[in-house]
Amino acid sequence: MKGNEAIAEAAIRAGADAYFGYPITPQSEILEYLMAANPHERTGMVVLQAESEVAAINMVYGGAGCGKKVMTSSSSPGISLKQEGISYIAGAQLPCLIVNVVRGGPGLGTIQPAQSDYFQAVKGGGHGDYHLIVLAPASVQEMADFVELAFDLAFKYRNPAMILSDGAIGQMMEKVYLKPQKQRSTEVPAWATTGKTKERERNIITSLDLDPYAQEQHLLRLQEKYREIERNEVRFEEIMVDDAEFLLVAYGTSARVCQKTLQLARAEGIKAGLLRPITLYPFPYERIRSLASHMKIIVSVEMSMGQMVEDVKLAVNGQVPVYHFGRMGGVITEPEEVLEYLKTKI
Amino acid sequence: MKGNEAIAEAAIRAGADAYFGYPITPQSEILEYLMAANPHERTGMVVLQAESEVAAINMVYGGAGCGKKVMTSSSSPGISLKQEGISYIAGAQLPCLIVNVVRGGPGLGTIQPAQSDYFQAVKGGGHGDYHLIVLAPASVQEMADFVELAFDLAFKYRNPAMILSDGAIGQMMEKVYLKPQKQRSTEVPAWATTGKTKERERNIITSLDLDPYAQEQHLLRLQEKYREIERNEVRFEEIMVDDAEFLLVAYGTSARVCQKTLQLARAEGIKAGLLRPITLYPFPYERIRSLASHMKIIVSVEMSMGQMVEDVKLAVNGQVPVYHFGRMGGVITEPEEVLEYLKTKI
Amino acid sequence: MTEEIIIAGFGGQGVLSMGKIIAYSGLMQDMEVSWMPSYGPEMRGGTANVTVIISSERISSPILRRFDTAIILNQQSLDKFENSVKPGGILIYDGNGITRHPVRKDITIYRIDAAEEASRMKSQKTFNMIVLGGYLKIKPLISIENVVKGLKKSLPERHHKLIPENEAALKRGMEIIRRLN
Amino acid sequence: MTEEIIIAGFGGQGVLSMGKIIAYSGLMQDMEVSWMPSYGPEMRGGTANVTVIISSERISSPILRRFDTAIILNQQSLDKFENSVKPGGILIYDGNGITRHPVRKDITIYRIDAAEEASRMKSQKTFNMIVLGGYLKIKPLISIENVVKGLKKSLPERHHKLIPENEAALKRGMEIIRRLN
Amino acid sequence: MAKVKGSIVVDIEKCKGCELCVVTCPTKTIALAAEVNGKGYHYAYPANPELCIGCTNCATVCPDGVITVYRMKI
Amino acid sequence: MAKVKGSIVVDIEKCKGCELCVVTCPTKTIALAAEVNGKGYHYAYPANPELCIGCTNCATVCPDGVITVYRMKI
Amino acid sequence: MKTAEGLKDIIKPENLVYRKSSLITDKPFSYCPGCGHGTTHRIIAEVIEEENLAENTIGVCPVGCSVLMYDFLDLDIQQAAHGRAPAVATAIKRLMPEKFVFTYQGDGDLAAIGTSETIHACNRGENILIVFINNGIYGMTGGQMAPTTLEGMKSSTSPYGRDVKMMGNPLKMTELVAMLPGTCYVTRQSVHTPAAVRKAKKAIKKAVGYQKKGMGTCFIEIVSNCPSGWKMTPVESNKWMEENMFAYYKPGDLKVPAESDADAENKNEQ
Amino acid sequence: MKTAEGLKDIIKPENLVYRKSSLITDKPFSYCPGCGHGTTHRIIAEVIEEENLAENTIGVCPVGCSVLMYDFLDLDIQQAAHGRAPAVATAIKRLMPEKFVFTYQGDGDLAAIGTSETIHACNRGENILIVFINNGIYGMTGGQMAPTTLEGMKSSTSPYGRDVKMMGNPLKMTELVAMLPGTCYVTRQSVHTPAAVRKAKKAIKKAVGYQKKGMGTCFIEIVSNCPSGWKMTPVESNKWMEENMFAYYKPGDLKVPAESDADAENKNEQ
Ligand SMILES: Cc1ncc(C[n+]2csc(CCOP(=O)(O)OP(=O)(O)O)c2C)c(N)n1
Ligand SMILES: Cc1ncc(C[n+]2csc(CCOP(=O)(O)OP(=O)(O)O)c2C)c(N)n1
Ligand code: SF4
Ligand code: SF4
Ligand code: SF4
Ligand code: SF4
Ligand code: SF4
Ligand code: SF4
Ligand SMILES: [Mg+2]
Ligand SMILES: [Mg+2]
Repeated sequence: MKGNEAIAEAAIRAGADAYFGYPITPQSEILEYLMAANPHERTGMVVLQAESEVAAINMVYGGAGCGKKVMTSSSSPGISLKQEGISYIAGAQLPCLIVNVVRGGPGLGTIQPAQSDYFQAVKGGGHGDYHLIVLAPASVQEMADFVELAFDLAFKYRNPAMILSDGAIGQMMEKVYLKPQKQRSTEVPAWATTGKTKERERNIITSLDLDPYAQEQHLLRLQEKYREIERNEVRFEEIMVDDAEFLLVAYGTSARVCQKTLQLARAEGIKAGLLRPITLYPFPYERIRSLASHMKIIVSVEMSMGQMVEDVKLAVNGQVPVYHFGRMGGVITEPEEVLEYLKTKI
Repeated sequence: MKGNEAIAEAAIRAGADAYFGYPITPQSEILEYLMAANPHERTGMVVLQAESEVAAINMVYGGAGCGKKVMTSSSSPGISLKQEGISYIAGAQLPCLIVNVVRGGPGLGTIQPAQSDYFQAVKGGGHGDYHLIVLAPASVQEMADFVELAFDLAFKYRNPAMILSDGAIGQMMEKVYLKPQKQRSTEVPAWATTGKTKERERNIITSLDLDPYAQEQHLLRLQEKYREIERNEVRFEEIMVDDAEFLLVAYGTSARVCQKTLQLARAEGIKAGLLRPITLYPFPYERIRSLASHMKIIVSVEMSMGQMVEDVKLAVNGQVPVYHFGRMGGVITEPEEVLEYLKTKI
Repeated sequence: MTEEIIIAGFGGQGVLSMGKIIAYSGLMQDMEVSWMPSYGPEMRGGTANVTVIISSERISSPILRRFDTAIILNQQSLDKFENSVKPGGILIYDGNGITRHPVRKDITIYRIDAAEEASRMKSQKTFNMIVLGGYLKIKPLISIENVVKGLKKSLPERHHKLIPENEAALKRGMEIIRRLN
Repeated sequence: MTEEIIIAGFGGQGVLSMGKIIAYSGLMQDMEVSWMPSYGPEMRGGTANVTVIISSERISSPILRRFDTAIILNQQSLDKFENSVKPGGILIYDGNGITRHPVRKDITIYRIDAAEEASRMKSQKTFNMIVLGGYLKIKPLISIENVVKGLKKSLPERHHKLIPENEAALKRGMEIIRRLN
Repeated sequence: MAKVKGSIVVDIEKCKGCELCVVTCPTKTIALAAEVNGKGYHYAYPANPELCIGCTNCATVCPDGVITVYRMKI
Repeated sequence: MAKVKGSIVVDIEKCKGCELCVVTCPTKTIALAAEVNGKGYHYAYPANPELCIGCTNCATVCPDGVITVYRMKI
Repeated sequence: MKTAEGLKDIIKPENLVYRKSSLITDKPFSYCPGCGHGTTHRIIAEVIEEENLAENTIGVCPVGCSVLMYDFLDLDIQQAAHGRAPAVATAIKRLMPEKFVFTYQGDGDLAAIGTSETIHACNRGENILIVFINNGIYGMTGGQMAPTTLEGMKSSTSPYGRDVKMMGNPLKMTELVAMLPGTCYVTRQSVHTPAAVRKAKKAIKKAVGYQKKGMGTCFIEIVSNCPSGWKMTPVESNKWMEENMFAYYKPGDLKVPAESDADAENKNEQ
Repeated sequence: MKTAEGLKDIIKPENLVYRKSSLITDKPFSYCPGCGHGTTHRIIAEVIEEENLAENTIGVCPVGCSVLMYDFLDLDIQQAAHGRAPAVATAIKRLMPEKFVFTYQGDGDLAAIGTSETIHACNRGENILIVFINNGIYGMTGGQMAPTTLEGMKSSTSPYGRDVKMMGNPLKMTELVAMLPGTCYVTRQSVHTPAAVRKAKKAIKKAVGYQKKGMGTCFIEIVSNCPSGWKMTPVESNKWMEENMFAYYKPGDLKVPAESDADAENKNEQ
């Protein structure tokens, strides 16, 4: 099963209520799979091809506001168009899932895989102070698994979650175990707009506060939520770090590549280890900080000009040198190249 | 003259060829001023109210592609909508000016001033690896001055430039000296699409390279350009840093506030100094790095949850503690609060 | 010399334009000025206020917590800003519609019944000029001539005929302002 | 055991689906698999290639620079991938339209004229199955039964009737492949 | 034909003095007050209450919904 | 009425064998070749060149613009 | 204030003939004096109350003067991004088809930035009601030109009057939308006179019925005023609207369902 | 290959009656065999060459199969973001009113994501030519449903056929655009037969003339095929197009300038 298809099937099985999206390579299979799988008959899930990415993300807003499990997916240019909507969703504290199957940018760029949307996903894509919960799958299995995880986290914190994947994992096929079908939830969150009954006050979904002091209070509550997420939800994987002298930090496709690099390096007696952030937000600052003291150098490997490397540096805070290595523009970094680079820095 | 009006008048005088924009508070005065000033008669400048921010930024793309001095302006939610277009402009290496008169976000937020779009402007608003040249005015005078500067830098590097202001400076009125009217340029850049003459190859404006290796080459050229900008164009202002033990780092409105804080602090014998980044990209990493060694602590003061503070930390790289202070959501930080905060950290 | 002023009232009272005139007049007198409005939907109907700074030096922050002078035009603003006047500063207010009067002892309080006076003069629009006149009587930082110059600068050409009327209002304001403590 | 394969040709030759069948067959044999296509507009008309990995262990990178086996279906791909075969690896190619033949000495080279054979068998669509048969003859990593299972999995129900024809093609491929060095 | 008599109640503090009710009243029952309400608006009130026929026109056009109308056959 | 004779030249390597010229030719001059070109397409060629009247129909519908047409009165 | 004797007798619950809907909250409308937004809010609330739909209604308000609609109507409401209300409503209705879903949008919102969302929701025939307040101006942001601003009309971004050569023609979105097979009921109304208000209310009521039957998109334009943006008194603004707006935006039905019992005479009348 | 004797005599420069335009580059079109994009490119190039406009033309290509148009036409060309070509062209034309400016857009580009830009450019009456290739599908991305996909038509996102109840009606953008006062010439053409190609070319020529006179927006829809997306041979696809697409998207002029000498019979003929 392709990574994109795994997302689609996992969404149906996770009991998603709706998908709204617009075609774009390399992730059109998500919508295509959903349309063919006819989830409306299987679970009642709504699948709609929107007229644009802007419409799609605002449909997500509407559906999420009703307390439903709603998702969209796109690739880089389409995700840029969604930024206003994403900021609204974050501001209105709505849970939802946004999938970005990243391709090379800027602009129309290329349709080949890249990791150059890290900043957009993790720092400020849209305007204002907010965070998405960002999960970075490194296998088709994780593409599937993270759908449910993302929904769970999104609802737990009333916060949009993003799966930040890339064209490689989206297009790749591997073995995947899918969970059994879950019932769509009939629970209605207390804040959802489902029609005001006499038993409760009216529910309002908004991100507006004309009074700056009220808005500041809202932001302070948001901030508190983010601190909580940062305390509770950091996820990462470590490979051969125990005796490592050289730490690679990489996520997604690059992490797969680096795993191979570890084998090559170890074969040459180079003690390399890998830390793979699974959550890009919240980022495993603490763990990297404490690992850094045992390392000689740290290399952030990303298919970009160097974005996550800033977070790695913030974590390391000057303890040891931090470098960036990676190919760009849709070129997938090869394991050998990483090793060669590493050797130049040793 | 209001800050917004200063931008508009300065644009006419700088010989801008066109403005495309869509109304949004707190910057609608830019378009309103231009419409009333009738620059079409004064200089032939085109001013058009677009049907949306998305249309406006793509008009900028079209006009910039013809080698013209073209600009747009908006405020936070509108700037989010422009992200795809901005990424295209960066990818196609077109010079232009984008003004963001920031208001509090996320979402619809508030119309009051904020500095919470720093990440969006400086890291990754749109998709892909790119940078805007980002100028942060701290006075109405600079609102005017930076228009021409931004155009000059944009054309020098074939790169979009942004003026990152906020509602306070946009709405504020102060004394401003305007330069005399400049002629609109009749020079046609060699790369501009103005009709293919027999003397040259056809010109193409695009950000597409389906071949990832070609795209990577393109990105390497971009990267080289960014390194050059980082070498040449860092701008900042220093106030009372020579004998300072406590460094405030702040831009725009916050920098004004901090200037007052300095007075209050010095009056109490606290040796505070201020570094005001004028270019947020390229950021004055080097200067802050070298100043850091003389400081006891550094406080980044921003009207946000803390965004520029990450760049300050990257600059300081662990030498001394770095803190963030600032109000949010449209509340303007007050000079006294900054001092009070500073005292808690001393 | 630095004078930091807040003018507060509600939309339609000419709060912002009074501030603008002070700022322009300051400019005419070759001073540094800053005019920073509260803006937004409040402009229609709700409260409105503006911070004006006139100074012989470069102005740092346009945003202030404490003011040398507060010019207050309705109850809500009085409640909000009375405590923002620096000790030793002054507070000027229009008594129209005020039920809870200012109480501070460490500042000088003036009252000017400009609304009343304006309706007596049958020129509602000069209300804010009367207040301004009162202020200039107390703090003669700017000469009347420069105010007139500032007026000319801030009013569109076609309204210049109104300037004499405004000048009269200024002078009237100087007459009717009275100290309360 | 890990087998890293590149299959390359041009769009329409069934490159991606051959890779898919190998992957599915590997799954049937309870192995870890990875299938990573080049994708995009090249899929229409241009070149197409796919990297398939079958392994008894967890697969790290799906992206490879060197391969155990290259299955090459046109000249362009031969030029591009001949040097990517690991020393000691194998290269299988269809001779149809090839003018510059492979030259490496440190790998084993096989030729299979599957295109010719397919048109002789009057079933163009089984072209890629003939090639696959040849490959499995050389590297019998997967049993024919599991390939058939894989086929069933990757083909839509309504095409299952074509399976016997494909099986025949597989077997024919096993017969006609020949070693060149 | 039975005669009808009407009466209106204006929520004076919420009235914005837009005058739409005044111009729409067929019997000229309503006028704007010389005084202003707390918001500063010259509010509407039944200046000639005896003329009211309870037709609800005023309440129907009132943007702020501040008029309540009663009617009685007499 | 003067007779006209035509002739076409097909840029075989660029032809994609779409057959649109074949079906549009009023004189059945064109056919697809049994062989393929470098791209693998069965290219178009004037199978019955003597029939061509130079009407340009084939060139007009050819999406790839690979047909050049000549015509002569005889 | 004079109060004629005997009036107290009239003011009794049993004589009540008009009182604002209980679905209107106590918060005073933030609209300027005389603004049609208030009147339109009122009749929407009345219809929902009369149809007993409050528990089953989700409203979507736009960015525009009516952005705070959720403060004034005692209903579950979502505030949509500028122009996107039809997309938001699409999702709500598709996920909860049994609910009554409506959007409330200004002309800048619906006919400028939201053009695409409007056209496509109508084209898909989403079972929603779109209430479109056309006041020919951007009210909220201070009176800028809207797509619907009339030729020659002044606004803060057309200070010398709209020049159609440079700024385009006033856009008749309602006419466009009426052409789409997805819409079942398209009408243009106003709320400036008692008769107009009553008709507009009837139109909303019809739309509720059509939505119940799942007949497609209902689209109700309310040609309205903006005394502040037009710089007129409320009374003047209504007069100006009748004389100028109605000439271009002709009130009346543009499309009624074939099988409906909608009054045929209604068509293009005023 | 047989070559009749005497043909060599014919193949002489003086007998040349058709050769592709010199504005077509040597790079082979990236389009699939039989695709109408190629034919349309060809006639655009021919008109520009015949009108001697190459030095004064700026083209805007979309995101869609024709994204690489700049590789095939020897003209100055800008590649616009998906759907935004009309906005891009608006700026180009306003800044260089003396140039000939055209956009070239697919149905996904123009009628889905670009709806708003299309409507508003036409409404402003921008003096540009919009060439709209309606093949009822998203060709480039692999055959997804477009707004113009016919009822019941299969695509990768309507694998069971377009269900208008769920997915909306095929959208007639050209009819919408014809209603806007900003457009001066709106026509629907095709390029599948020699006669159609010649007519389509004439339409483009007319548009060039109207643009020179500054008469407003010209909008030319080309109903076209997508053999790959439709999963048909080119010949089958043209037949299917004639039988199915033309029934819904009726070829002919929808709007011609009053003062033009456009052939009146042209209207809705074919
Ligand atoms: C993306 C975005 N662009 C612009 C704005 C600013 N804005 C707020 S309301 C508005 C227009 C309001 O006009 P209209 O829709 O006609 O509503 P009205 O106020 O007239 O009822 C605009 C442009 C915004 N909030 N968001
Ligand atoms: C913002 C954005 N969304 C989506 C895409 C993906 N995309 C590329 S082309 C296309 C549609 C192409 O269809 P059409 O416009 O009909 O052109 P055709 O290929 O059929 O000629 C889409 C959705 C994109 N590149 N950018
Ligand atoms: S109910 Fe009728 S008669 Fe009575 S005040 Fe209102 S409009 Fe006038
Ligand atoms: S219509 Fe309503 S708000 Fe207006 S004056 Fe009459 S009562 Fe007051
Ligand atoms: S020119 Fe006419 S007759 Fe000759 S081959 Fe072409 S279509 Fe046939
Ligand atoms: S129409 Fe052109 S491309 Fe198609 S077969 Fe004929 S010559 Fe070849
Ligand atoms: S600005 Fe205009 S539309 Fe907005 S509330 Fe005031 S009158 Fe109504
Ligand atoms: S996919 Fe369709 S539209 Fe695109 S080139 Fe191929 S046939 Fe033409
Ligand atoms: Mg409006
Ligand atoms: Mg298409």
